[in-house]
Amino acid sequence: MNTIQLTIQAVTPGPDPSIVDLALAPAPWKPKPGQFVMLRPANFGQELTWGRPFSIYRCDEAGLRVVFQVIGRGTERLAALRPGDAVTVWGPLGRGFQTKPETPTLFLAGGIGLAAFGLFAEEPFRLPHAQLLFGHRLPLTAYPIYHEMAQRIPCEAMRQTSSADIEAFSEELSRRIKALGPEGLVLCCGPTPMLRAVARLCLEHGVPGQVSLENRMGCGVGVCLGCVATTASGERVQTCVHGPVFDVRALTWD
Amino acid sequence: MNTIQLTIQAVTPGPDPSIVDLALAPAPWKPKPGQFVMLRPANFGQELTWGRPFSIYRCDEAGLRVVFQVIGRGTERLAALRPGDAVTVWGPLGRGFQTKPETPTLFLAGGIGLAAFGLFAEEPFRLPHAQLLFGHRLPLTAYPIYHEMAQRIPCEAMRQTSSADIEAFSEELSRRIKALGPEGLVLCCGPTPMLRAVARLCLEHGVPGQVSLENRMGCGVGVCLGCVATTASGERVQTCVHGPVFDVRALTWD
Amino acid sequence: MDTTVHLPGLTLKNPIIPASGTFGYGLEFARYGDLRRLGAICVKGLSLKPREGNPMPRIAETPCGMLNSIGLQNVGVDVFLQKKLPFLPPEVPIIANLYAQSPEEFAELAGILGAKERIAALEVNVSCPNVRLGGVQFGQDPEALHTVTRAVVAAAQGKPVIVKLSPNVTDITAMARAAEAAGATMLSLINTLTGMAVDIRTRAPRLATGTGGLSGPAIKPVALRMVHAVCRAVSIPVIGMGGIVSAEDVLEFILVGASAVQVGTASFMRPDRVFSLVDEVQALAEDLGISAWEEFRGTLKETPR
Amino acid sequence: MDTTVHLPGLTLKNPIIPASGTFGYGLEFARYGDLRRLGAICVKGLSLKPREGNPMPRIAETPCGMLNSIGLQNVGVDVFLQKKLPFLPPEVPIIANLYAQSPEEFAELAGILGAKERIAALEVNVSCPNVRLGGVQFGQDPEALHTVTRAVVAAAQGKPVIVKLSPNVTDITAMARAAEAAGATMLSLINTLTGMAVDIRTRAPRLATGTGGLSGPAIKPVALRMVHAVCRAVSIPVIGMGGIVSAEDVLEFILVGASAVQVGTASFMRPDRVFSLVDEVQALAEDLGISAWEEFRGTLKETPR
Ligand SMILES: Cc1cc2nc3c(=O)[nH]c(=O)nc-3n(C[C@H](O)[C@H](O)[C@H](O)COP(=O)(O)OP(=O)(O)OC[C@H]3O[C@@H](n4cnc5c(N)ncnc54)[C@H](O)[C@@H]3O)c2cc1C
Ligand SMILES: Cc1cc2nc3c(=O)[nH]c(=O)nc-3n(C[C@H](O)[C@H](O)[C@H](O)COP(=O)(O)OP(=O)(O)OC[C@H]3O[C@@H](n4cnc5c(N)ncnc54)[C@H](O)[C@@H]3O)c2cc1C
Ligand SMILES: Cc1cc2nc3c(=O)[nH]c(=O)nc-3n(C[C@H](O)[C@H](O)[C@H](O)COP(=O)(O)O)c2cc1C
Ligand SMILES: Cc1cc2nc3c(=O)[nH]c(=O)nc-3n(C[C@H](O)[C@H](O)[C@H](O)COP(=O)(O)O)c2cc1C
Ligand code: FES
Ligand code: FES
Repeated sequence: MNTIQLTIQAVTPGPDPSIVDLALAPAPWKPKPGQFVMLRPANFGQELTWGRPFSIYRCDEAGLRVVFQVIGRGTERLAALRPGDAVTVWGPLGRGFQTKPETPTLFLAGGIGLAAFGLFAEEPFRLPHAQLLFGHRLPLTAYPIYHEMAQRIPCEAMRQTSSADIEAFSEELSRRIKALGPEGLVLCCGPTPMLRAVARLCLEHGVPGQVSLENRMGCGVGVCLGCVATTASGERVQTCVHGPVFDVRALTWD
Repeated sequence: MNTIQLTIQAVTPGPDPSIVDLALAPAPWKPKPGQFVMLRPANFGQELTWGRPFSIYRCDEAGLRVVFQVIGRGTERLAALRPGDAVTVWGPLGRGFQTKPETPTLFLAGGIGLAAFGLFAEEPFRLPHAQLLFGHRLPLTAYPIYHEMAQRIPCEAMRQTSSADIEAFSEELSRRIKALGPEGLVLCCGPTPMLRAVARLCLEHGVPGQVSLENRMGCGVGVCLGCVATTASGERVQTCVHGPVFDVRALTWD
Repeated sequence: MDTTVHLPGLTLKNPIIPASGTFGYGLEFARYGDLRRLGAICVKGLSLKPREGNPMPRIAETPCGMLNSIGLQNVGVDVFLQKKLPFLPPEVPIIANLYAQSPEEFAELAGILGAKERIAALEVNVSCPNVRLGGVQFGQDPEALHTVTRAVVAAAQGKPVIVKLSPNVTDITAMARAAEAAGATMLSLINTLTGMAVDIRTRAPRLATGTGGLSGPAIKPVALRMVHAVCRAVSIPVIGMGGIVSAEDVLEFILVGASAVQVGTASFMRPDRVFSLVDEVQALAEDLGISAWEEFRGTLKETPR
Repeated sequence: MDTTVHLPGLTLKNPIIPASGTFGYGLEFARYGDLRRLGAICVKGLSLKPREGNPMPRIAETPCGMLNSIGLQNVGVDVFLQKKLPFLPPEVPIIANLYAQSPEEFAELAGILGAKERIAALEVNVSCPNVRLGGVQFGQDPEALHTVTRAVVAAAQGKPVIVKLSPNVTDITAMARAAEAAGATMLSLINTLTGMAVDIRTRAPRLATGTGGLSGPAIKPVALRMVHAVCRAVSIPVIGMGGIVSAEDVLEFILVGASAVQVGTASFMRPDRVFSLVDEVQALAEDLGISAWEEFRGTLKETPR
């Protein structure tokens, strides 16, 4: 049903080999931007218990693509895959971003969180009034997908290598969100401190905002209760089914 | 020291893909026939606890070669290796066969046990008065090394697919061992029932014999005490260091 | 073969039951397989009132296993009965897993759930290590276990009562006998082993509660040993679990004496796992020439060969 | 950094000690590394008389671990003292691991070994699950443990006495306190968890004895939990073990409070593992900015962040 076996078509490490572009065979799905898949390659064996969640960067006749950063055991094994290898995939999972074509929309991407915006570069999800601001620590060339996306979405990038850069990026975020105003929409995917900062700015300036949480996940399907986020009303909800994208007003931020 | 890291040069499945020829980079060793190595490829991860023992089929400037049959989790992962992959190897381990050039020697190989005789096809271990009898269940073509060895050692093969075949093979073993007599030497490597039968025949007919035991092994270096064999005097000795080759008179056979 | 399992007051199409806490309220898996094909469904631990569970983080991956400290987050029995139970297919028996902090609360919960026709059996979780009160104490002391079991049995309106045992004890057979003596219809084991994981960089535990429950293939040897011992110590049926991920694993538990099995962490490895196991177990059993469970169950020899 | 570990009556160059039963008599590993580089060597369990151990098969591989039922096969204390001990390099402290079946036998063994200058400490194995008499009972009952510990301490000729605890108990801190009260100089834990593996085709256990001891990465979460709990329950030093295979693992045990560690099953994964760990642990500790163990040991925070 929704658990499928896909073979690897290509594993393409970027100029920085810690960023890997994984192309799998096509999946019979029509995912929305912000949705994700769980991947479990055969080489996890029994040693790695959980699949690993990744944003769907692309999903069409050419195949299913995810782009990931190698940070631990699971992503190391994913990076070691070769064409023809089998991966168990379930998805598309979670709720994606809620957008309207007429709304001026600001995509805020931090690091590999950029991949969550991939589908916005494709029909039918392209937004006429969208712009993307990308904060990154590795050189921009480390993210080939940035250049791919920049062909379809107006993109700007700011690199952070020092605390002064981080400061400057924060200020830029603040300036942009304020400028966008209550008629606009902010969508953010990146490291937790960035999500937090963006959420605060949205709330402060009354700008509608949605953030995609990257909580650690066990099952991806709402049952292990390992990925819960606390809502503004104090309830604990599963990020994998109620998110990963949440309205900034729906969550607590302390 | 004696634990080294070798890269895979080639993984060659035979006509029957369950028999795999594994070529590793050269090892700085001068092993003797009957000695073995423990292999631990990186893809065992932490899930498979032990390395796996294999007879040294060849060890020279061209590289270290082992030939194995896929029977379980470990050999499956070994068969999935690809050129360039890393394997941890320790060896050469155990005591090999004790031979003399002038002695008429009968090699008795059962199935993949054939690989234990590989080094006898090479200098300085070639024996002028040796013959090899190979009992096998898969078609002879499944064992490319048989044909390789047959170029340097007089070889004969008998296939067992029915109980009548097994009966015939037993009789042939009996006939040959008897014919060899007390001046000859029998060396045997194969499944346990075969070792047992050969040992009994050697003892019965007073023919010197040595068998290579394939006990399950944990460490390969004599410390886990998981591989012990019971000697004729009732002592329990580690097959990995006191064997794997034992004089048939040294063990109990009941 | 006929894969049916006959338990006292409970008949299963096959021995495969998703374990409590790893299958939600069942509905979550309707996308991943046909719920009607399962032997039964054991739902997430239910308490009288909704519980929000423990703080985050609550899960950590360990070699061939995982730790959890969910702390029995659940919607509470009322919401379960109104919003979950009615939507589960009538063809599959539902086992309610009960969590409470006193014998009285357990009895109240058992009364409510036992009265519902759709509930086929009650499983008493006396062994969850992730709650401060009750739980672990009941599961580690034969007398407390006896008291709780009696309370639940008395309140269960005749429904079969499965007592789920904790492995964190010196002698699990003593616990098993206590539950049997108190009238348990069946036993299930093992719940999770208490464990811990830490992060040397942050110098903090990986779970907010410090310790949590270990599950997955890592614990299978311990689970098999305990199921084997308990099956010899009592004469009521035993449902085995702990680290089952394959059809072989299922048959191992049946071989040592289990009548049925629960499959937990494997559902996190891939959500359709319990469904495919149903077929795989049948195929493997047939492959081994088994034509009825009773000719295989508990036939483990004393020693190899 | 200075990796030295100061224990009562025992100084280690570094915290890495190969665990008893996984490193033979030490000599077997001279081919695989420089024995003098180890913190200490803990030799295979010794008994007064040679023991032939249990029947075969005695080992079985399990997910991320293994079961063993060696049954304390050993050459006996006399052969050890004559044929093994003299050949171990004088630079490395030798810890003798003692196995006996009564307090009297333990005392006799402790007397013999304690009198030897080359023996730096005695480790009392009260927790081996693979022997019929003694062993497991001593390790599962605080009073019996107290008796054995006192007997060994009294006979040990002033040598440090390490009591090695079994994890197969409801409350390991009770055992730890009993050993401390009886005069143990240090504690070590954990020994193996009792487990089982079976073969559905032969319908037989995979070990001749049925059950055996589980070791390896699978048990690390349980070991960490117990070491953490014991370190808070007693004031004598604790040597941690159970599933250590990497430098990270070593630091995890030190973080929860262990003063040193033992490394067991990892030596089967590759025979040079303990030797490479010595360097890797130092490098990792320096990487984390640790300049002395005492500024890291036991500094685990209560909760994440
Ligand atoms: C909905 C969703 C979408 C995601 N999309 C992408 C994507 O498109 N590309 C991408 O590169 N990554 C993405 N991630 C993060 C990715 O899932 C993790 O990086 C990955 O699971 C780490 O696996 P690992 O085994 O390599 O690391 P582990 O060995 O499990 O962990 C290594 C380190 O990373 C931390 N860590 C582990 N998992 C996470 C996590 N989920 N979030 C933050 N830190 C974690 C651990 O605490 C540890 O310090 C996404 C996560 C979620 C929840
Ligand atoms: C000294 C020595 C030399 C060997 N040389 C060769 C060789 O050259 N080529 C070759 O193909 N094999 C050889 N073997 C056997 C080989 O080591 C095993 O087949 C291998 O370890 C099985 O690993 P596995 O993980 O695939 O099987 P597992 O999953 O561990 O086991 C699968 C099945 O095989 C059985 N089994 C496991 N290990 C052994 C064993 N050692 N002997 C017999 N049955 C076993 C198990 O009981 C189980 O039923 C040798 C063994 C020894 C001890
Ligand atoms: C995330 C999680 C939540 C669990 N919640 C419960 C629960 O609510 N009630 C219960 O009795 N057991 C609970 N368990 C224990 C499982 O039902 C099962 O006993 C244990 O996980 C061992 O089986 P496994 O190795 O197949 O997972 C939970 C286990 C996990 C992993
Ligand atoms: C094969 C084997 C033999 C063992 N023999 C002994 C022993 O003689 N005495 C003892 O105290 N512990 C013995 N142990 C237990 C180990 O010392 C150690 O406590 C346990 O294996 C856990 O550590 P690990 O996971 O690092 O192996 C043995 C363990 C194994 C695997
Ligand atoms: S990942 Fe399991 S509930 Fe969300
Ligand atoms: S394999 Fe460990 S002693 Fe022989």
